[in-house]
Amino acid sequence: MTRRETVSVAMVAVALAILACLPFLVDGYLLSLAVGIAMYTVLATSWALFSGPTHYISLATAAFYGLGAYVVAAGVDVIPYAVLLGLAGIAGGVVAALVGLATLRLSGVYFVIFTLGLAELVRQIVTWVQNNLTGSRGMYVLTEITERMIFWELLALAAAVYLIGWLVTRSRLGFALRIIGNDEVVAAHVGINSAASKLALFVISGTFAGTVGAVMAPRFTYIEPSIAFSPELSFQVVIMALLGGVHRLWGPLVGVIPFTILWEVIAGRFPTQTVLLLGIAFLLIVYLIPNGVVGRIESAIKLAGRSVKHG
Amino acid sequence: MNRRTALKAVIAAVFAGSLASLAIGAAHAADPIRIGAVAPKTGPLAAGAAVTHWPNIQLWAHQVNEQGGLKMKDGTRRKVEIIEYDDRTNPGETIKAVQRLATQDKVDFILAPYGTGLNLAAAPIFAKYGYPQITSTSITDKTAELTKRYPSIFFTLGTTTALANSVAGILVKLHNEGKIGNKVAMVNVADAFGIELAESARPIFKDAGLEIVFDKSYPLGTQDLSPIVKGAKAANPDAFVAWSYPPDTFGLTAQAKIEGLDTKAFYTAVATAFPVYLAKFGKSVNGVLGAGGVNPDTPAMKAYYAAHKKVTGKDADYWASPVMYATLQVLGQAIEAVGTDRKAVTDYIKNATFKTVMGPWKFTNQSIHDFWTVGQWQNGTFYGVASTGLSGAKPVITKTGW
Amino acid sequence: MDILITGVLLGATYSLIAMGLTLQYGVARIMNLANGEMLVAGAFGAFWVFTTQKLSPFTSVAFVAPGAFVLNWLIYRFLLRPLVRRAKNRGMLEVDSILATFGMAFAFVGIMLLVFGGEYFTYSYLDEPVAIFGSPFGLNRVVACLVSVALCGLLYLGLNATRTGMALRAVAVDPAAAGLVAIDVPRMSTFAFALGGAVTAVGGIVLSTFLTMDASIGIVFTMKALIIVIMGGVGDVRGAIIASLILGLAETAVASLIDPGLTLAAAYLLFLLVLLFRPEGLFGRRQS
Amino acid sequence: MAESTALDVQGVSKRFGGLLAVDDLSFAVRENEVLGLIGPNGSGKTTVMNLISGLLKPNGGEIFLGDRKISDRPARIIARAGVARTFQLVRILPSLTVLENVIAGAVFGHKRLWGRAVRQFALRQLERVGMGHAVDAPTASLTYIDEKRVELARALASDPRILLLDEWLAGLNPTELQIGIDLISSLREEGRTIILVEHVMDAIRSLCDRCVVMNSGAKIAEGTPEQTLADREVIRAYLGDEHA
Repeated sequence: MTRRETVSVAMVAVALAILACLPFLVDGYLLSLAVGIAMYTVLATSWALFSGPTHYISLATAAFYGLGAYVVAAGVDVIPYAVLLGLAGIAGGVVAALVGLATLRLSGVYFVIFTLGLAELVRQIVTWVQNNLTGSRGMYVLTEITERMIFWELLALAAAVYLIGWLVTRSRLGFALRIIGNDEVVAAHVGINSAASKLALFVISGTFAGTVGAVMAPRFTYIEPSIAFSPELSFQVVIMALLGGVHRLWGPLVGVIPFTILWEVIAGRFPTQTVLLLGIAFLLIVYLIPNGVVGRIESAIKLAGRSVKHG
Repeated sequence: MNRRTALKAVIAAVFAGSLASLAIGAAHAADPIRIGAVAPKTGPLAAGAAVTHWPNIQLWAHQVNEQGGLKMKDGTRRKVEIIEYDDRTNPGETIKAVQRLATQDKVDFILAPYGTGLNLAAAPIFAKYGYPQITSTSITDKTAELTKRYPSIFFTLGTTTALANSVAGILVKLHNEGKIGNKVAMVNVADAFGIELAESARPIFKDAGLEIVFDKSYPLGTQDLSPIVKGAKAANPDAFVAWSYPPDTFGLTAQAKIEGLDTKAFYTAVATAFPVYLAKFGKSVNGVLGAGGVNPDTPAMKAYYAAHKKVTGKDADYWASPVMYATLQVLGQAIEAVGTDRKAVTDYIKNATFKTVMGPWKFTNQSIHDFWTVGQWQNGTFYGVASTGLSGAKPVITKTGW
Repeated sequence: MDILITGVLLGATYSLIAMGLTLQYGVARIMNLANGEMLVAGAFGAFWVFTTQKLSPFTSVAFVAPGAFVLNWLIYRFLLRPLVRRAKNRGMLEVDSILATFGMAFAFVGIMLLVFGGEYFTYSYLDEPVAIFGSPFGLNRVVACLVSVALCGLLYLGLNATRTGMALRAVAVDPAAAGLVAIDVPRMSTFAFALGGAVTAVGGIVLSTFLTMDASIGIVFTMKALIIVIMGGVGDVRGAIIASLILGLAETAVASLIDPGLTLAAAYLLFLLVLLFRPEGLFGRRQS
Repeated sequence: MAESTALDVQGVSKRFGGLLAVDDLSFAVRENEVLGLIGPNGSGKTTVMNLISGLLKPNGGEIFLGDRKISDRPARIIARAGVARTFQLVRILPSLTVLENVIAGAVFGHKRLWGRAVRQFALRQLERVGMGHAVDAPTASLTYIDEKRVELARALASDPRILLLDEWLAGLNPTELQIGIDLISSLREEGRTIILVEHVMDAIRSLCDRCVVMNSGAKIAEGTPEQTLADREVIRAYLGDEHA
């Protein structure tokens, strides 16, 4: 580890420790806002781990997330919750692996649309199984888990996602993915197994999304397919990550925070025109901040650096 | 200012403004009683909420304020102010909005959200802040467990078992009277609601001596229901029961008409009681059974339907609409009796008897146990034909063709 | 036989949903996620005409089609063309257009809520049975099928027998090369996008005669259309029609023979299989 | 000098739709040999390179690396077996630095280094191709010639047994050309086997032990540069009938 890396790791650890104290300071609405931010941070960051270097836009987040929530709903009365979290992660990872094996050779828009359809396919299969085989009556998740605990779980997941992300960036795998993102032909010609590399990252992001779904399930109390597998979630994750910037590990975070706050302000201020204004705000972001917040920040730094030199 | 700095300024202003508005909220507790409302205005449940949920809030607030407000114990009158949020049919948003209402807007009361899932998602938050949650659109069999867990939640619309029981009861009655055979074709939408009802219904139908000759589910959002209806028809049933959601309730009915699925008992669940159902199918709905029902002949109910039409410009439905309105009456009467102390209001609701459009309401174990379960279109009105202890049920008729 | 006819009717419905997007994506290269909203808007037009003016819903074509054409023209001209210019390659354009049209979808839902309200809108028109080979089918669905056939036929003829159509196809195959042979590519793209929007809106009119809709339901149609367009092969009208028919037949067969609960699962599975074995779509050209 | 066969191409064909780009082509490359693959534009040379490196799969025939069959293996396996290449249209990884571009060659393939070692190794390759001055430069600042050098450094970074150079010398000025030729011969001194696709005749004459001449996908001549370039068939293929 270089000195700079040690410093950043220490800073991240301190930041996490401070955040972990948050539930003692704020409560209620602000806490639930924090839960939202933490959830989207984990989802968007793990999404970007895969999509940033490979440029594959995955809309399958909701599939893994919903699966995780369903694992909890199905097992909450018989299996300890902690085990369920693990199972949900595994379920997300396994489905991601299966899907990845089948689809990672698709490129561009085909992959996008396929993953969008995947969320629907998983949802259809899950409800059909529930309807015809398991026959459980409504999916209730009645636990003693409080919002505070959910926040801490998400924070731990965020720490894990950053740790894994950091390790991946430093590893051969991360380097391989950057090459793949640049030129798959070159990647193959320097000996990279691009399918396996992409698959590894896709599985990581699927595992995280599944676990997040399981963490959030107790918050919903009652799990419905249309809610657990909402395509809106997938889109929001993509948008937040792209808004922030996917080429830095911390990029999605700087997308999630302003986006969530903006969303909240619109929802709070204009309850009857929320959707219209969300759409317009979203369009403004796409048109005015095309390279994401990170891009803005970095070009600002570059600009500042240049003016210092010249000044 | 060049374009880039202008852009930066705009972004900075937006975020500064956002933070400021988050922090300030709206803290002034003025004269009116502030009441929060969270329900879908967009998303899959928005259309249902637009029929059953939002118009009643509008109607009730209008009526209360027209009278000068709620008459408080001390003789003053306080108007009501409604603060609305759209949860986009997303339970995460529902939770956040309820918390926002409780801790940022600091409203006096919060109306229960719309639908079973969203209500249950919000239940822990209502309980945490001690807001009474008088649900009007959630049906669950877990009432006992939920009311024990959440001391301020109230259920009014019924249970899935009761719904399934009543349908069985009606079919058995018609069968015993020799009007129909005992063969039932049952279909359900593969969503939580439909799955739960179908699950409840299977043993109940069986125990009641009904034979299920066709039993299939279909996915939410199926665009062509004709294979379902064809399949049901091929099984040659005496009765057709669909645990359906709004778009497919319309679709199944239309398809049954086309295919000539002419059972003497024809039941579709949610949205059969919607005025638009009658508007769409006209006279041919006569005899169609559906979830809910009302007794529209009471003076209170007549006044309610008239007022609903006058104030909102829309017709109320014949199931959850008046129930929703009744929950608002309960809240209003409780506030008038004990003021805006939420604990007192909750206790009052648990114990008092209320005069509502649905008749007198008295909660036991935080639930209303007398509710309409099955209604039937008879001459342009959706009458309650079965209930769990309410009076005024019309005798059920058999359906004669489309 | 029943399955065949029901499947074809459903397939025709699907082709109405997907035809517009085929043009928009195939020629203008815009993966338009706001496509479903345009369909719903068209359906609203028909609903309005039927309920307030007591006219046949099909008369709404008179204002829905030109309205949608102009609206989509403006959208492409002022909102999407800047993205096309900004994009360095096709991948970037795809990402940008997905994001932008997603935002538009939101905005459209919001506008429709303001204008039409949030309730279900459904009405009965031509929902009487007609017998085909002795089995009853909804007249409105049969009419929809005929409209679909007519529309597809017109489009096919238009694309294959007119100068403009030829230019459109050229742009669909290779925008750069089309530019070299003096085809005004931006103009053709705008035209294709606007035409696609109009076709989608007309599809909405026809569908409204037998489907129940509300302001938020557009995404359902968008998803279906995306699947069909990708399955059929990008920018190929024939492919989209065949894919629609296959989907319609497959869904009907699964619903009738196996389990209606699995229809959508089967549709997605079929889509997956097509993508795996012919990633370029049924009629697509393999990219070199 | 070892006379064993490094690479053996046996009856390989490649078809693109109706076009037969490579038609039943056979040739062998001996260890430590420089083989020139020449022929007019469109004769299928680059396709042959692509078939060897695994970018394309042949429709018929087989390719052996030593005694190992590689024609049914993916490019990454062939790369790991020790085949590296440059591309006719240079493929630089634009979002990586120059050094990272070279490191890429030494991590996943025939050579598998990581950490400090790979940096050192890659630096040496860059110096070798004369790019030691631009280690941390962004690739956007490179000239076309520099890009070619970086690409060669990347190929060298895998320590290849067989190096495929696809018109690597094209576009160099006379001074650069001489440096390039010297560089390639020094690679050969190290014991590498090299296959060149080239149009620069001076380079072919001074570098190649043997040449394979292609026209319309088929081999029309094989032998030393002097022999093949004097061959009537070859002259006809290049210049047309009246010159033959």
